[in-house]
Amino acid sequence: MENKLKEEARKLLKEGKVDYIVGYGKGTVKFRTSPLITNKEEDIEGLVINPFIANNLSRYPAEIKGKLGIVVKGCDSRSLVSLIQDNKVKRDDIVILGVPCEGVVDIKKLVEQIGADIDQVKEIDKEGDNLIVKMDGSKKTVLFGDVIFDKCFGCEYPTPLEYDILLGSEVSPRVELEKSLKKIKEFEDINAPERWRYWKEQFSKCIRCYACRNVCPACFCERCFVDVNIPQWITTYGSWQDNLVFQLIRTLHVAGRCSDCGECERSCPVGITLRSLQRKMVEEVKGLFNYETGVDKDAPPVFTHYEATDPEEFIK
Amino acid sequence: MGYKKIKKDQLNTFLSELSKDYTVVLPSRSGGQVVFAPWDGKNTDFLDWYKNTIIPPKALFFPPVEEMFRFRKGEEGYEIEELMPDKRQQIIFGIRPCDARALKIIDMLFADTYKDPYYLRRRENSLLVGLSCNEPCDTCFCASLDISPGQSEDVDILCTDVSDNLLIEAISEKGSNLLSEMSGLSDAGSEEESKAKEMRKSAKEKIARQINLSGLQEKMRSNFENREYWEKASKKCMACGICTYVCPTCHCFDINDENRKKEGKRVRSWDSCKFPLFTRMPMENPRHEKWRRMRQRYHHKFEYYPMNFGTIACTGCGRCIRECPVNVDVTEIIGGI
Amino acid sequence: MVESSQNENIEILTYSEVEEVSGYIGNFDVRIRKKARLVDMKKCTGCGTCYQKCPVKVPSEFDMETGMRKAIYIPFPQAVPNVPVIDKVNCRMFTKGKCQICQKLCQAEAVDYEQEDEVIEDKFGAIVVATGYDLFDASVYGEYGGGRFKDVISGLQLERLISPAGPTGGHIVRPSDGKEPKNVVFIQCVGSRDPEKGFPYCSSVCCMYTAKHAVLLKEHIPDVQTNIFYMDIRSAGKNYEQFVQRTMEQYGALYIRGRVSKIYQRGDKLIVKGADTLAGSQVEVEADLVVLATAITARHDSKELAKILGIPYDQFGFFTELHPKLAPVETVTSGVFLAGACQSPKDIPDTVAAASGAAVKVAALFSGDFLSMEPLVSTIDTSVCSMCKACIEVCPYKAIQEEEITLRDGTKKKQLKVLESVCHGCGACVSTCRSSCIMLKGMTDEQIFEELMAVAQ
Amino acid sequence: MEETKWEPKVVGFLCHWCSYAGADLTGSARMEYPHNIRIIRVPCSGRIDPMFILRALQNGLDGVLVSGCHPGDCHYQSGNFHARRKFAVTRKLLEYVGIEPERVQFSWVAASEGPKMAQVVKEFVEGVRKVGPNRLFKDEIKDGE
Repeated sequence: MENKLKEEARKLLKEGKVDYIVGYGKGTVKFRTSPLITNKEEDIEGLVINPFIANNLSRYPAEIKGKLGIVVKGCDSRSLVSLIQDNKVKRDDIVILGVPCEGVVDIKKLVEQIGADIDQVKEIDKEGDNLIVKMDGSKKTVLFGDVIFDKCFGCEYPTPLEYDILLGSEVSPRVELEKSLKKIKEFEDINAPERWRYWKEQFSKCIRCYACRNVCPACFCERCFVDVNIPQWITTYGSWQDNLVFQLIRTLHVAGRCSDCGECERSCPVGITLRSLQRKMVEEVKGLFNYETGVDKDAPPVFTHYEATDPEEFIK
Repeated sequence: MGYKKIKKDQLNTFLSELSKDYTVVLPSRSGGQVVFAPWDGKNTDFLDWYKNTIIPPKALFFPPVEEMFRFRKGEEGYEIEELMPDKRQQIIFGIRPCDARALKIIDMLFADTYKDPYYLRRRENSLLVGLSCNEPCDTCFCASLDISPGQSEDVDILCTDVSDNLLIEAISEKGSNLLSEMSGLSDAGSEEESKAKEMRKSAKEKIARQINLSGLQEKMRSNFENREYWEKASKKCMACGICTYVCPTCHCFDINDENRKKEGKRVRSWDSCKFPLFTRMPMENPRHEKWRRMRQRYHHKFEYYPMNFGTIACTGCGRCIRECPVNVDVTEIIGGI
Repeated sequence: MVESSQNENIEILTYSEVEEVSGYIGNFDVRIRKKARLVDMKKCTGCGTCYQKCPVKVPSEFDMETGMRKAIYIPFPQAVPNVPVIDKVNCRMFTKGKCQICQKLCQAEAVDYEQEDEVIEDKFGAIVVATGYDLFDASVYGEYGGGRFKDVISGLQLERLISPAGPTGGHIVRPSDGKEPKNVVFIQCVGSRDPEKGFPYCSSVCCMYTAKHAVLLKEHIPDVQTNIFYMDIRSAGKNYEQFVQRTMEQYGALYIRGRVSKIYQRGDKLIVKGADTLAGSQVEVEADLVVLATAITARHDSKELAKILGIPYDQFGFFTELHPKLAPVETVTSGVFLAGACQSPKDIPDTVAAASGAAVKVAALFSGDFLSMEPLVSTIDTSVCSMCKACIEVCPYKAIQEEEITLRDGTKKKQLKVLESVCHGCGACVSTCRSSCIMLKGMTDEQIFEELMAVAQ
Repeated sequence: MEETKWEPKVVGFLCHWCSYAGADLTGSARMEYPHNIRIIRVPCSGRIDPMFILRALQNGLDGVLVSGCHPGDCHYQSGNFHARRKFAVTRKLLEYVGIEPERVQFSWVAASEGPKMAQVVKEFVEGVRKVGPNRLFKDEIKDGE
């Protein structure tokens, strides 16, 4: 897959079909990959595809001028389609290099499974359904399915739905919906005051670095509503109240445009379980309006359209 | 004064004794992350798992959000209620050498022409007990910045973990005074001392990541106008504020007044040069594009700060590398200049 | 109509349909399809030879099928323009491929079987919608014969029979056998005021036209007996009540308050059974002719037209005015006005009043160089707009448009603008804009927020 | 002891054309409804930003009523249809994070439905009364009142 990517990327640059290639490169932190954005053929050799390609690169096309060749996983492709629907990206301006994705390794989970610090790990290889983790003098085998991100469990579209070049053969969906929704279901079972207390604690940690917003492909506003100062809805510094309100409104803003890529939660330096909010909204939007983000690029965005028959049993 | 030592399983007693006169703040796990928090009076297991916190200890002196004062319009003009930090004495236990150095670096700013009363009061009332690193992280590069992971001149007391014992060494006078009052410490022998030396040496050797500082400021000045370089370097940056907020030396802040009717408060909070709205007063951020903001951050740390205070405002703690969602690496960027 | 057609400022496009309306008040772009009438309007002299000689006869729509017309025809003698049209569905040239009688006979050589539709695109400053109404189809009423009896007709059919220009030249005869009716039953409220089978509203004109019919019948056939089954007599209008009273007293119309339960045929008579609720008894009338006052309904295609025009309609398909009392001829779309029964059932004086009102509204609109509007409109801060265009999607008035501007450095930039003349200030765009770069003047977030803070105090 | 004195204080965002007119009618018809509601008039239910709801709760109001025209009756054609979608998810999200559903109520009230307005407000205020004062956004420390 990696070789095919390099080959295609080189071709695209050489033929002048794209100005930039946006893909994954080797990171400088153990096992992490990093976005590699380049217009030089010599950098193409640095492109990688491995089980650690966590970033959702679809944020870049709205930012970088020119034609892009962009590497996307299933979930990322849906973000990209959503951006096309939102008039932020022109389909003709991008060449989508689709990566059929079996899931991405959550390093936090991996660390838990091997019971050792990631710094001690020397090498990780994927062999079939297993990951072979080599450490100083020892070796551990963990099940690949146990260390992937929660979002990957429920992934219905592991193969990108929209692509120009598919870099591998299609992957069948790993629909372990129950496993994916387990946390949400469990959370819903606790009573309301406890749920509120939970979020209160979560957002007491928030430092307002806005990584959740800035990594989110759906958050492309030139000016975020929190930065509006007349009226200042939310203070720019964080009390937990303001942090929570900020996140709730952000959640509503990206509802229907969120592909559950999980970047918000992965990026949060203080570990707020943001995906729980986003995923809940994904479920609700699907349940209420039978709409899934980025599945159909010609569909009208869910919150700028309506049906006369939309549910309204909650309205008196 | 030579080395003292205490058995690691006796640490509890040591901390209890300190707690009598001080609030002891040490690494603890809360909400899935490692933070400095007041000691619960029991656990000392942090020695087993503690590497470093994500939010740097600067937050203990310069909190993310701080109410400076409140005001109220009374019948005779405004009444002001000052909200200075209380005078409680605290011990920060387990601060890493890099972070201790970072506090020294911020001191230069907050105690310069403008003396920040909030910061300084907390600083004066605190005693730092450092903990040297035996197992530096993959992302650490403190050695390049003349910081030894095992040694620190920037704390009051330094502890080194030598298998069963914690070796305790007074660095400052304040530290030495405190130690002399403590019971339950025994003198360390030369065996422990040499072991500690060895550990320090090996810790420093373990640090593989490097940053090349030779002639850096010259290079940076001549590279300043190299737009292409900075544009490429900043291309993947998401312009969030993680790197600045987890940085132990970043100290930019914003001040806001929150008024409602006849009363209000003035609040100081962290700000980040990575935000497009940073310094957007009265009109526009002069650094509208992302690459200008990124350049500003590195130039501030590696050029302007040394120019003003004679020291680089980076300690090689590696937090920014580790926490960056897109893996923007300061060593790469500085190294590439 | 003739007078209008001769006014140099009026162009009448008959046999045409509006296909698309875009733009806004003062600047509507309208696409009109002028259907091919297969007769060249410029050449035709209106001599009438073609429709006199045309061999095909079909029921006349204008005469409500009480009479016949030809396949090339003018709908009624006074029609404007006086140019015939060929009905392709029935014309032999199109059904069988031969005939050409009209073409051969036309001295002006105006008949052109190959003529094609013409599409006109033009700019208009205002639009008056006066598309009229349809009649309720009474065949859903089994008790009135369900459409089986020839001599059960609608009020409008009777109107054609009475008309001197109608199919019988003004002689009132039964459709079944051409005999003059001597006993006529009128049934009011057929479809109207009947939420079960028809519509809950009152058609508003039937009471009066039925009274008129009773009078005209008596004048044409002095020995006729008219019987009118009614629910109430609604004669709220200048001199209306007096007219109804005269119908009863001078013209001998028998008003029976009650509903008809059954009509059936006995010989060549129709037996009408019903209740007289004032007398508290059953009545049975042997009638020669039954006339139903069928409800006025919205035009069958009014909803499609509403969508083209961007105006709302009610659940029955009538177009909705901006305000029932204060703005009865305006619609929510500025520059689109209503007149007549397309808005609700109306009689002639009301229609004339509405049409005059609409005309004056248009004249007033055109008389000024500037348009004064409600100040409650949205504005976009284009410097922070991210061009997701969600606002365009939710705006019911298409008041937000994309424009291209040239910046000082010569580069072009696309941005959005609100057409203030089109915006109605609903604020849907404001709450849709995630970055709060649209503001609704007079109802800004700041204002609402301050209200909220005052409430919370 | 505070509980006996406490009266719910709620805010109603009513659309100008239907619900506000409905509330007006309630008054002119001399029908009574709880005084606990304070009304803020907005042009259309489509104008209402979920932010208003959160902001009201954050500022200590005990409940928020949002009311507009019945579907199909919107003075602006489609404002309430768009609002309905928005409200559907807003409500789910607020409930998910632990805000009692009784605190946020949506309704359709036409200009002619004075009695319904009175009924909706009455039921809503009763619901809020049942769940008690809004302490959601209070800091722990200040709760000691």
